[in-house]
Amino acid sequence: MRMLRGWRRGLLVVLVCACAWGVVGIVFPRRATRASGAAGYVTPGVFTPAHPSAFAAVKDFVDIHPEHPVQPIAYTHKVHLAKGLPCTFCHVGVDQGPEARIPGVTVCMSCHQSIATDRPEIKKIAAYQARGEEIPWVRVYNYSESAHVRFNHAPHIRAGVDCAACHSDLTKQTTAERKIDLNMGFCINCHTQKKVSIDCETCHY
Amino acid sequence: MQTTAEQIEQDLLRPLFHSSGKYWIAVAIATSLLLAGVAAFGYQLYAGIGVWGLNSPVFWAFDITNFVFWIGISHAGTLISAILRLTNATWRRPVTRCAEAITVFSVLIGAIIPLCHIGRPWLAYWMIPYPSERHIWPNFRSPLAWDFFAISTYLTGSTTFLYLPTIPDFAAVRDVSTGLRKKIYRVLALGWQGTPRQWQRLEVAMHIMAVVIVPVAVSVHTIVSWDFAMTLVPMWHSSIFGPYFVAGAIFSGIAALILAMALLRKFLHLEQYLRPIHFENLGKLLLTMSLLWFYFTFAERLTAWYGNSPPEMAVFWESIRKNFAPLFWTMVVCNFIIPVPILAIKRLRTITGTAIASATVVVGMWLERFLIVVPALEHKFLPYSWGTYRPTWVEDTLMASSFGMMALLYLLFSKFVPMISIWEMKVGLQSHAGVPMVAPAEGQVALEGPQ
Amino acid sequence: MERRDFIKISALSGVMATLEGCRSAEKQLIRFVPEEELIPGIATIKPSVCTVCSAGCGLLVRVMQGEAEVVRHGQQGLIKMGLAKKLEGNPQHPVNQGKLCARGQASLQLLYHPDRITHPIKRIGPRGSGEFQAISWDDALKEVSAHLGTLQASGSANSLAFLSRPLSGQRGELITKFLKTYGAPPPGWYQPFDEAVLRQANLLSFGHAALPTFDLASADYVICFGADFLGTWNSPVAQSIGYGEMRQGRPGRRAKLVQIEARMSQTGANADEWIACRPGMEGVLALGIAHIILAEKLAPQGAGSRPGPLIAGWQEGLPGYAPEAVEKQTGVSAVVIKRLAHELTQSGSAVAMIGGPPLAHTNGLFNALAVNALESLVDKQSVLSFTPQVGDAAPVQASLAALHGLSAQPPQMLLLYEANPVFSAPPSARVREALAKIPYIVSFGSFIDETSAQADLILPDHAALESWVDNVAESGSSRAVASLAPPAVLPLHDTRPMADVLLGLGRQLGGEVAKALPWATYDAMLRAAFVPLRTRPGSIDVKTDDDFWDAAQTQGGWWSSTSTTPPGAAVKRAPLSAASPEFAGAAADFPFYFLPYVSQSFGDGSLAHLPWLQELPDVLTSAMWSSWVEINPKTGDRLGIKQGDLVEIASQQGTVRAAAVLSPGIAPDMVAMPVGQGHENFTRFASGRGANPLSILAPLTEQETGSLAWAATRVKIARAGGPEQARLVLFAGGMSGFPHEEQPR
Amino acid sequence: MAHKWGMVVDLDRCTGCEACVVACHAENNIPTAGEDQAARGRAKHWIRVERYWEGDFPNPRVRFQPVLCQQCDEAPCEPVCPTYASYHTPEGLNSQVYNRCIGTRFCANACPYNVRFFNFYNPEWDKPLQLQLNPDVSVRSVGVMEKCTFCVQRIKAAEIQAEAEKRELKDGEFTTACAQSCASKALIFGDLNDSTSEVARLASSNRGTKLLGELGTKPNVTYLERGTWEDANHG
Repeated sequence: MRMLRGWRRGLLVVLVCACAWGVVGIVFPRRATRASGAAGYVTPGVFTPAHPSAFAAVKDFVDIHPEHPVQPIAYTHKVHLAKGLPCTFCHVGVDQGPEARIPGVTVCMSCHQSIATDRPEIKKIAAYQARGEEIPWVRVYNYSESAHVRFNHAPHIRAGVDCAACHSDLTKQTTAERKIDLNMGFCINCHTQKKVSIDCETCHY
Repeated sequence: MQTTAEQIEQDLLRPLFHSSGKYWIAVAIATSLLLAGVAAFGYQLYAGIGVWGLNSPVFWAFDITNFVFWIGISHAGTLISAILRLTNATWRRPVTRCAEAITVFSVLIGAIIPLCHIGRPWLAYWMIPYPSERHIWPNFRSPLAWDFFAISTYLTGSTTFLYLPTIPDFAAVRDVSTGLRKKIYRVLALGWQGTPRQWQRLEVAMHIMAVVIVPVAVSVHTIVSWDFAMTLVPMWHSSIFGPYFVAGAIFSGIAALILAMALLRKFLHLEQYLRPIHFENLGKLLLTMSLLWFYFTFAERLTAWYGNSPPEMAVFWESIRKNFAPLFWTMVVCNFIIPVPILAIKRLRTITGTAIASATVVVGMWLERFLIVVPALEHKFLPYSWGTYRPTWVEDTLMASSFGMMALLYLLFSKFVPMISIWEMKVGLQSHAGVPMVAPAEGQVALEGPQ
Repeated sequence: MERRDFIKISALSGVMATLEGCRSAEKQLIRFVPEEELIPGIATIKPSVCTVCSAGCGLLVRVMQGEAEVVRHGQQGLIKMGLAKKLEGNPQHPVNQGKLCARGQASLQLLYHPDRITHPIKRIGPRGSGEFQAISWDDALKEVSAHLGTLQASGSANSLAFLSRPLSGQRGELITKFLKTYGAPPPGWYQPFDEAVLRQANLLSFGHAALPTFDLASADYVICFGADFLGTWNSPVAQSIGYGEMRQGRPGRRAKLVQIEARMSQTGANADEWIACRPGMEGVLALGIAHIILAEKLAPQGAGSRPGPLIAGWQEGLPGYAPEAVEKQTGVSAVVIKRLAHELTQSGSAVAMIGGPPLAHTNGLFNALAVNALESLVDKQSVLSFTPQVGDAAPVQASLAALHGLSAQPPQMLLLYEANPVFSAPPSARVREALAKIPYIVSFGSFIDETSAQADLILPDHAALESWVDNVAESGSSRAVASLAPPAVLPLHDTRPMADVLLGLGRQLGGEVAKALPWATYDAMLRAAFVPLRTRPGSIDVKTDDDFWDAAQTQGGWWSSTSTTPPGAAVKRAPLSAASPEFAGAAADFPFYFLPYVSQSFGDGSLAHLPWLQELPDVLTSAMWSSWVEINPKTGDRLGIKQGDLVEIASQQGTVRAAAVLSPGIAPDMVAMPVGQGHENFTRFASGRGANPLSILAPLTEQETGSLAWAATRVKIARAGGPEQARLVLFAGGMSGFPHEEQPR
Repeated sequence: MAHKWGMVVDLDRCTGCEACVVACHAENNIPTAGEDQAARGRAKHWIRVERYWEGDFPNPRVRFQPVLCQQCDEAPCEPVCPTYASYHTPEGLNSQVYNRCIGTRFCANACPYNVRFFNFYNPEWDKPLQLQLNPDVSVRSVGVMEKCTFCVQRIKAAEIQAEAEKRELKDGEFTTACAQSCASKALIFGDLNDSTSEVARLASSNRGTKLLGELGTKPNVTYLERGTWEDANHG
């Protein structure tokens, strides 16, 4: 058995060497450089290679998103909606095309030039505008890049789908919260109920 | 040669309790190979499968070659063992266990390779049919889905087939060991006491498994061949592929078995158990398969050549006369020219002789799979889109790693399970000694487990 | 180690926290308030004008909102802005009618090229070292205007030179005016493969010093001498549209295309009949055909009366061009010559055209006049015509003389715009040496190339899509065309349009210059030039100048509604008799004709830095990212050269090395190389890739026009290495296949 | 009536200019592989112009043949996919659902036309080249198969537009990027079910053939053979 210990040490050495070989292979891959070596834009999405870290990849893989992202401005949907503003006042384009505009300082200040100018949050917006900066809103709803979803708002709105069906009731929220998990089951469920196409290529292309 | 039940037990249990230095060297080498493969796979996962040599249009190469190769190797064990059991060939007794182990491990490797080769291995679970909110199922029309079911069935079946006759031996180990080891083997032995009722159940179960596993094994490799034959690719789209692959699989399987037996005999000192007669008999089987393989290859090539369809001929000449000719003719030499004389001439059909023949057959059969996969993909219909393939170090490493994994599993298996079925040897001993062989199932002869 | 790999390892070793940190750092880039209001996800289509070749096709730019990383007020940040996503042809534009070629579509990458010069830079290292440092626009402009002022004050205003590629439209006008009022000599226009010979021939034959326009849609028979009119020559999109029609656009009536050349071009590959003719003898062949037509009176009386007499012996029926004699000189059999003469005259409407290599011989003008004479003999329906012009200015013409001027008398100061003579001029022009003698060079280049690397100061121009663009079509349309477009997108970088910079400099200089160039910005100048077109019958019918100006911008220009070309000026000239082409290098020492040809992907080489074009497989060889030399397989066999081998091509002027491509479409006594690769210094995608065939050209010129005879060099070739040294990347057939893929059916 | 999208490739009109190739790259976010990867056979061209030489000097002939996904009705790539990533849409498109693709590459092997391309790496663009990316089209990620979609994003956009305007989508309202750029009109795209469409008329031309038609894949792309001057004018 004493012999064994020696051999086990040998085994350890071999294992270390093997790992080192693996690491060397990764550090100095025998793959020649791509078209360029300079800073490249790598598409976000998919598993590890595209993510900044393995952790981020796993989060994406298991579909974890922050439910209530912290926004730079404590905007309140509740108050604005209560005052009777329609969604499209700020979210321009949502009934015309795929995307909804996230309003910037210009939109905010078009009213708040004169309304509630003394509120601290409004002052913050004014300060952004003064610096020539846009409000760095944090995205609440989005699809993982690897889902390859080409969602288009306009047909949904034309079909009379209520905004709240996907974005939950914003009259009860300040900054938007991701209350509804927009996964494929959610979409399929509604599409099936409304008897619209559930062909893959309706959304994925 | 005085072989007694005690002697058998002592000889066959020895490897479980004593390990030589050589054993640990072997384990170390196998482990490092396996780990190198794991590292290479990790690298592939991070960088993308582009670190392999695959390209357009050669989308499969080493990966699928190795997959078919290992699935082919797996046909040694279970199939041979089952047939020999069913035909009650008594010489099979020392052979079955190591053959069945080869099956289980090579199917395992064969099942892992496709998981590594797909572009997004983390989504491999989509092959499993499970109800989900997405309302989508695997595509049951795809040969790959058939593969998934066939191989998982085969893996389960052959594991069971290996496990069942091992139960009495687990009990044997349980009874002679102490401490943790005893606890483990107690679990593995499933409460085996050697009662007539248990023997009867075991025999019935074995018989059922032996009957069931033969069609499963045949279907598995037929389905593997359908991965190719179901496409329109020239030289793939052939109805001969099913039997051709099954024959090839048994061929390479027997070769692998002979090699494994030769190594076991040498390193575990089982000269008394694995005797020349076993090699001689398996050698005859190998000879038959070599001739059969030649017949299939000849028939396949002849029909392609005689049919003279241009897309097929492009592939045909590529493998016979152009870039792949060296590999093709090496394959013919390895699978036919070398093994046939060795195995046909009785004087050469020794343990060394059959081992050499088997080694060339293993190499030759690997080449055969490579030559099925790559030249056809390189030369599909439109010549403008033809391509070439060279493997990279990642593929080399992964391939070496699959051999490392096989070796490691086998080495570890030999440490935990007697490589030759103790109880079957004892049965053999009794029948050899002239004691009328009475089936234990009838509960009249107590084949006692070691006390 | 690449950044990518670094990330991989870091992730592997579990340094996730750091990386999460890095990522949020990127997120923390400030965002600027958008400078334009766009609805996200909805495309707007804006007109523009293609500037990558002289055809001047009309573009439609698909603009969508996106987020770009920009620098504003010295700070880096993100901004939402309209981004050009795709270039399409403008369906209303008379030249390209909604279609666009590969090079035009790829020019989108000029806007987003990662190696664009993003702000003014000043040289700090030695010339050509490529070492520059950033400088502010104010400082840079101060420096330039100081230089200009000093030069003018010291009385050597004539020592300012401007070198540019030929610019049609107001940009050229602006430069010319600037120089004239400053007191400098007129701008030097330079680009390789100039069309001086053909313009001169057309002036003599037809009275128009311009490239011809072809109404191929009405042609029944096209005999083409060397012109790659479907690929790179003249107005390829317009000609391809006509070609499609003449092939299958008229049920029951399909035209025949006969291509005469020694190396099969893309056009030749489409021909119904491809005839190899000895290089430089195309004119003789044309006259051989004309001889039959005249002798057998196949053409109507009086045909060819104008261009014909420019050829000696025309009145006598071209006695020296009997088919048998022509066969000896051209290598084309007399039987074929006779048949062509009959086919040409029996077809409804035929056309003969010439372009490219036949003009690039010492006897280029003779070849052109000969083909023009044949053309006027067979072209009953005016397939060949000339595009009416908006103004009366002759097309801006590039010439080698511009470069000779630089080296003969180096100016004190040189302004450079979109010309890269260090790369594209033959070695005899000694451009590099000439530039070294110029004390101060300012470039308006967007990229560092071989020539702008010699500059002392670079004032980067906007990309075309960020600028006001205009163009006057020289050919390609039966109507007069003046294209115009406002910027399609806002500028991405801290660049300024050359035209505005020049106008600004003029203002600072004051005096005559400021008086001649009173406009604050280039669009004002454009407006002044465009508005007078309102009264002419054309595509815009409005009452006021403002409306006209708006309509021109939305339409992408103005085009006339009439298609009458004024008759050309009569230019007298003594008849020309046949001259044999001269070649540099004796046939014994240099056994092969050498043909550098305009590349399908890179044009004259100025587009070699676009990755889409680098990865575009050449249609005949399927080569990508490579330089190659085409050799006949028989020649290859004889010299032991195999597909993909490295071959050394030596002329009297020097040697280049390139991979061999064995091609059945080339005469055994000729080798050909595409132009475009071989850049020493031209962004990450083109630098150090392949070889430049222009660098071994002999200094022979066409005898009458002085234009470079770029097809008049002879070379010898030898195998210099195996495929591993040559690195030929083919899209077709992988590495093992011979180029003769034969189709299985 | 349901649409059935198809294409006609007129080999007599095709000049081999490859405008379609660049148009496709620009429209469909096809990454540039770079020299090294291209040399390894990983350049992606959803449409390519194949060139076949016939004969030798002095009488060589060239045959250009644009090859793109043939959108087969009996597509060999479809049944072999174990996850339904490659499947047939109700409109007869041979669709590739990127997010469902696990990357077995079986479809690419089964495709007789070699028009399927695999993402061996995650695509990369040197900044700011990524600003050109078409937001209407997915950027495919590593391990995913991709191929010509008949510009499905344009089909979808046109369908949504027609639906918004409450009318039928008609042939000719839109076309694919390749057909749009094709100067000689060698590529014609349209609705084969609309008997008045140009594509339907041309598809039934007597010059029409199917690429590798003998394989029974029933492509929705029809090739029109080259004509000859002699046949057209003297036959």
